Amino acid sequence: MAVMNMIEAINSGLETMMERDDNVVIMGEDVGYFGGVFRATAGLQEKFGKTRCFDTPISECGIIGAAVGMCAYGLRPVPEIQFADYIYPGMDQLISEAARLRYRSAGEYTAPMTVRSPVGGGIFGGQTHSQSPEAMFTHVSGLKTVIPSTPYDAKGLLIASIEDNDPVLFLEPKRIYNGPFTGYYDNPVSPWSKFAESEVPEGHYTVPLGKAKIVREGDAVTVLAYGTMVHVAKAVVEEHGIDAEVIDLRTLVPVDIETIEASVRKTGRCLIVHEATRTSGFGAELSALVQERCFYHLEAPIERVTGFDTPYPHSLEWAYFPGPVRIGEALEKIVRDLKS
Amino acid sequence: MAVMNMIEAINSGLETMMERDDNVVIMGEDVGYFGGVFRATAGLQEKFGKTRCFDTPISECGIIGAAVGMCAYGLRPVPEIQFADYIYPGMDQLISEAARLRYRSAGEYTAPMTVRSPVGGGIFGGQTHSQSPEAMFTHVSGLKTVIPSTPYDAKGLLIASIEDNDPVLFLEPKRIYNGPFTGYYDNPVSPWSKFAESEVPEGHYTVPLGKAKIVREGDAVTVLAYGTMVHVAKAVVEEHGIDAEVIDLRTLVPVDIETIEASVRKTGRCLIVHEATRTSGFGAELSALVQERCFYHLEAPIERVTGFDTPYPHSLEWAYFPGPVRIGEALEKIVRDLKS
Amino acid sequence: MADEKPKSNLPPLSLHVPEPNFRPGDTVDYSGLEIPAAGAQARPDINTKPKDMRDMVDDMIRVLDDDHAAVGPWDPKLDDETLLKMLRTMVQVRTFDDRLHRQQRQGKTSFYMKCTGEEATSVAAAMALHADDMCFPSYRQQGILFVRGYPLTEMVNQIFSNKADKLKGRQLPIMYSSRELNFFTVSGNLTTQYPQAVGWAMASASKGDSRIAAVWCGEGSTAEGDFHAAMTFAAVYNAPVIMNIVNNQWAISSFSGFAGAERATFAARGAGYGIAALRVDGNDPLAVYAATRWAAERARTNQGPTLIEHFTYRAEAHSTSDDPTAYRSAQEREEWPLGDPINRLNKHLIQRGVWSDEQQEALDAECLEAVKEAVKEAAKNGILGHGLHQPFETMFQDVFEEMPWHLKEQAAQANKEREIKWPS
Amino acid sequence: MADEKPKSNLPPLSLHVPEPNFRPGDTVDYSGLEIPAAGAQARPDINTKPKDMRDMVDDMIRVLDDDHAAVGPWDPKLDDETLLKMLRTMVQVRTFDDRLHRQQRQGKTSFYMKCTGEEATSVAAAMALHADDMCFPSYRQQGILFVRGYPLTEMVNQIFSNKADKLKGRQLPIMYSSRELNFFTVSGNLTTQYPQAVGWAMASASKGDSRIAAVWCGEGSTAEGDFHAAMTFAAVYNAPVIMNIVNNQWAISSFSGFAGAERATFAARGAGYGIAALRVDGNDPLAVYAATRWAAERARTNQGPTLIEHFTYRAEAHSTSDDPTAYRSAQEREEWPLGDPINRLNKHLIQRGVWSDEQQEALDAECLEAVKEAVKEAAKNGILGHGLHQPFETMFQDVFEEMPWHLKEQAAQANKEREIKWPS
Ligand SMILES: Cc1ncc(C[n+]2csc(CCOP(=O)(O)OP(=O)(O)O)c2C)c(N)n1
Ligand SMILES: Cc1ncc(C[n+]2csc(CCOP(=O)(O)OP(=O)(O)O)c2C)c(N)n1
Ligand SMILES: [Mg+2]
Ligand SMILES: [Mg+2]
Repeated sequence: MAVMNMIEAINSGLETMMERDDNVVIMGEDVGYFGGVFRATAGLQEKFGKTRCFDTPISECGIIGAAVGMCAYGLRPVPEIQFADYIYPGMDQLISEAARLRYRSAGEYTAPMTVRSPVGGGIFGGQTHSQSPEAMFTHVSGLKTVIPSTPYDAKGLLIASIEDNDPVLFLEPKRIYNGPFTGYYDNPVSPWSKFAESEVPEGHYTVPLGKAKIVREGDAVTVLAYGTMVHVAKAVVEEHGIDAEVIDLRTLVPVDIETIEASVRKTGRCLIVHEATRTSGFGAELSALVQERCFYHLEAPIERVTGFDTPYPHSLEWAYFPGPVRIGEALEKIVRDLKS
Repeated sequence: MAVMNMIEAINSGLETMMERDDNVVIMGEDVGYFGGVFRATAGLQEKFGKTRCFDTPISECGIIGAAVGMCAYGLRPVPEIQFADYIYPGMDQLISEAARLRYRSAGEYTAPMTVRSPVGGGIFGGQTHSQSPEAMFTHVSGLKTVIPSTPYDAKGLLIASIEDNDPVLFLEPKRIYNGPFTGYYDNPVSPWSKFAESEVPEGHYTVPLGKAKIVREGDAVTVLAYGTMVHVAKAVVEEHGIDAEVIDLRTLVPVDIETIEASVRKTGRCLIVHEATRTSGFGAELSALVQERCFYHLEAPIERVTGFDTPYPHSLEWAYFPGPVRIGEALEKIVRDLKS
Repeated sequence: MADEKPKSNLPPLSLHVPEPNFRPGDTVDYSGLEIPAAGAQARPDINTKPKDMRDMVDDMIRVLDDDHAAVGPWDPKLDDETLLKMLRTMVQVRTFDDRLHRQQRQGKTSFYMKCTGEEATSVAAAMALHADDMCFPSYRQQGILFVRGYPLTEMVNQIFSNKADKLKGRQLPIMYSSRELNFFTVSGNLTTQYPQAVGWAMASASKGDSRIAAVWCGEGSTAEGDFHAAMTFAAVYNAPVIMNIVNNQWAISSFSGFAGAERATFAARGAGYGIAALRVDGNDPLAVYAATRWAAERARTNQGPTLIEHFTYRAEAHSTSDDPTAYRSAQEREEWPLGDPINRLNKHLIQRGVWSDEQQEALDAECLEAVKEAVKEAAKNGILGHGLHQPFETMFQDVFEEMPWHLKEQAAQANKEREIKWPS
Repeated sequence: MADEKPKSNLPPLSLHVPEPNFRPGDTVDYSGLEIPAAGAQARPDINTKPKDMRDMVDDMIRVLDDDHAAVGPWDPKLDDETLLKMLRTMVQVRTFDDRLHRQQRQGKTSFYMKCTGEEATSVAAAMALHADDMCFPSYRQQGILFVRGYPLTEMVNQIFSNKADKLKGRQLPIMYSSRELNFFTVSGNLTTQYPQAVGWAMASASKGDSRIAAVWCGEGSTAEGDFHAAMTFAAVYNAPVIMNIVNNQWAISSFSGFAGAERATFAARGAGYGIAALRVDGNDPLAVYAATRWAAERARTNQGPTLIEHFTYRAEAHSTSDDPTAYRSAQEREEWPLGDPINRLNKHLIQRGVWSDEQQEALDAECLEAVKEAVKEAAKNGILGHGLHQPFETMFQDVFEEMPWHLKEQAAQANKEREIKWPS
């Protein structure tokens, strides 16, 4: 065991896999000598050499496209897209190619790649360093989407993603790289080292894809969240003294429907929280699923607390962010709401 | 009035706007001399000249990117993407640029473009000529998404889209270009000329964006659909003799929430039908909205009938398509379902 | 400002929109087309720096002269056996195309695409590669499969999308895949295979392997961003890859001018990245072979990528969905000054004294028989839309390696629907 | 197969991964860098065909010689007044950059980006354009705004994202926009402006206008597909556009080799499309001016696009988020053989006898005063994160021209939250 923040955990996950499997290669803008703009790949080029961890041209299309070809050869590439906001030029290669390879070739060719990319706001990154585009990818058949919320999970899920034989989009909430941000942006952030989830095994372990984690048990309402919002939701729940069950989804596709269903059947209420824009966000899918499967157990409308349907504004980012006030209001409404 | 199929109506809409406004220009792969692979732009180059309607290089990025620049100049481009399946290489220009221009420049620059593209399956087009990617675009703030279901609406909505000062994605269900397909693929398709909706005014008129149409009034259940599925849903409703209210959304963003809410409050039941893959499809957003706003009026779970979460398979396309059996089953279930 | 002239004093600009030389009904005149004599092109040493061979992008490598002799430094000096195999393979391809096109017209499948007139660009190219070199084709390189011996019946099964189709009826006809033959799964999205081929080549190089990659796209497809990504990556990492541009003059209804042909050859793109680039008479199978061989040797000796423009002509429609008489002059094909690759090789072999008209006739008949036989065999496994398709469950397989819960639920739904439609 | 060698007999391939010449601590030696003498480049007539000037892509246009004199056919022969304006503008830019960078360090905003050492590539270029020519900048062409007289205070308001920011605090600092000054809104997504500029130029041409477009991107950004789209569209439609590549050697931590510089110049890309291309000493303001002028004349006379590579050096960090000492040698800047554009113009003016060290000192002081004043003024309108931001409603404006119901509801929610957080 070692104490790691999320970046260190990711770095350790990459290192572990590069050591175990010669076919694991890392590529992306500034990931080589420099070790990545968030330092996630620091030291890997030095340790494994330039053909295992290298910089690329600034072409997201080329990065994912080349990775598809590497998969066809037999490698297991882990490309980095510097910010999720910049994944769009690589979208066709990800959607039409990586995600479709196994299907269209009836299993002859596969794309066991893990595309890593930082998501989310709260760092005054403006509209092009703050986006959470995960919902789009959850609509793509053949693609898995994973978002960790702790160092322990980050490493375990990353290893599971790299070992997975299908393409995985691994989105890292950059706001919690250093510590579990709880939404109170005026307060100093406590580093991960102060939390148990920073205890990370040195070597190989996995956190399975498709399995959610109950972060906090409770009976009053089920809160579904992932990434940064797990911490914010948990903090608000505690602040409001509500006996909520907080579930960290960890994998969006395939989502852990069993855990969700069991919880909502128990609580009869459900709040969904995400940072992404509201309309057609992943919260919509969660809401639809819960409603379809737990309709007769629901005692109040399922609520969504989300980012607004605007670009992420630079100066008003805390007005945009679905923080404690927005979540708190919704929570109170749900638990107060009595079925008429 | 003239009798037009959907392609003719779209062609007429384009012609009308090109006549009224010199700034309207059409560009895309094969749209010039040839008039488009579906003939939607036939005759326009001959009539308006090569600088008003012209072929482009095969670069969806370039097409939408150049259109953004033309908007900055003051034109009102109507680019065509040959199939919606091929929009992904142009996604960054559409999402990060066209949709964000007004916001990021605080109104200094705008993108009054209408991106036309055929969507949907049912023509044995295989997985790359059949997709319905609309949901992704509904997640993008700053973009409107429109899908007509009749010749009359197609022309009226297209003119409204071109006149709109924001970017509009105008998706044309290619399966109903010639006639209103009802899902019974073994039956011959009746041409549009046999239906009243093929009566299309020659000149200028609009069907407003953001307004749904009640295609069939009813009290038993609200059916939300758009594009091809409007016709399929209506046929199934009639076949099953269910007193359903069928709503053609016409615009997905901004969606006509008033019409939806009023209907579901009346019927207490809701079925959502779309051809796109299920997970995170636009049906999820509709389900969430209806649930949030009509929870206390719902007498049965909202159901979604959709394409499956797989690529559109070539030979099994009718097993994939959300046809009469799938819709019929769901309809029967909803109207039978009694609140426990 | 140094000089701020009022706008009105300046001459008006005008937009140039390319227009092909000939439209339906026009008389075709190819005299403007520069076609150098066969044998006239120097063959640079394979160690030549791209910059030092820049002028080759405006030339055209040709081996077969007007008398059907193989001439000049690019003559690959192939033995009779190889040449006969080349001829036979090209005839197989053309026969197959004709016959399968007809099947589509008869309603046995939804779609077909021929490569008529362009057979050399895949057949001769593939023959110049090793069997274990990896090919990333577009939809018009069926020739590679013929070179590598893919069974005809399998091809027809795919085209009929039937229950024996190895791709489980999922793909549009002709979108083949064969891992066994190092033939990458064909995509409907243009040019995506370009950076993929470069990635494969990078992987091969980084593993110290000796296999190289080859990739094909049409001249129209070079406009996609993927092309640029591939060129950039190939240049940066010196990837062992041969990038073929099949310039068949047309992209559906758009002539090559809409991909930039009015200003530069497609081979010139390569020079822009410092990549070795050749321009070849694509209807001259020996030239195609020789150029591919040159590029392959270069790649195999760690000298990196080569771009090859094959100058050819799309003799028939884009696909079964298209009617070219609506946008181009029928004469274009008839008068195409570079002839037909099969004819030219036939004439060369006859001139060489190892082939005759009778033998050609026999070969044609034999190839037709083989295709007919394959069609008959495949039809036993079903034709599109007539029941003998893959089981419904297959629709949900291979989305992921393991089927997640939501696909299992959906598969159950699909089976239920089948039961309702066709109660067993 | 003609020859199917067993794999094992072939030599192993290897992957080339570029590596810059110098890393932190390394001694820098620029002797390998080819720098031609000033004045040695011929100036082709503006009617020259791109193919006939292909060799210019490997040359470098330089006007100011080692003695600070303007020499050769590219000397734009500018008058003193223009040169003094050029100097003053570049000093304004540098002073502004230094001062605003410091504001970021003091916590007054989130982010800043300098263009130190590259001032000529925007200032001299913009001066060679007409004021109504449309500019599509990347994030490092603040110089254009200075040339066109954008008020400093407005710039600082934008950087502070305050309540007077014309962009309503929505954009990251330095992502300016000014429709009035024909300066396109800066995007965070690299190279998207490239095809946009071409589209604008196409529109201008199709309207018979006389205005042309100019666009800038970094050398690293040329790898994006948008670059290729722009080049292709510009070539196809002969668009009146000047496409500038600011080759400042670095893209964050990646040297230009990762964009392909090991094999070809960036100007060479242009030749690949048959587009006129020039390569310019980007630290020589007169060369930048002259090249831009040449390209502008070409564009304005319907002779289409020109690509200009500005060979320069990013003297400082990529942005305030970056520390270049982690990946490159500090000596690189110190020894940059093409000097500094401000110094060089200063020396030229002194040599010319119209300028002195004292005047320079006065100018420096004056510029600093002006920036300080602007910062002070702007700070009155607020600094980032300290309350004086735009009203919450502005967050929901301009998503669409008219606010749809869902944004109205969300705006109400935002206002409610504000009331809860800060009860009025
Ligand atoms: C990304 C994408 N855009 C558009 C299309 C539609 N399309 C299919 S083939 C084709 C023309 C391709 O022409 P070319 O590259 O010259 O190849 P050829 O058909 O001549 O072999 C087009 C536009 C597509 N398949 N993919
Ligand atoms: C599409 C996209 N990918 C990645 C980035 C992240 N990024 C910002 S600046 C930069 C480097 C650009 O280098 P260059 O083009 O040389 O311009 P310079 O900064 O040197 O002026 C990168 C990779 C981005 N902004 N957009
Ligand atoms: Mg072609
Ligand atoms: Mg740079």
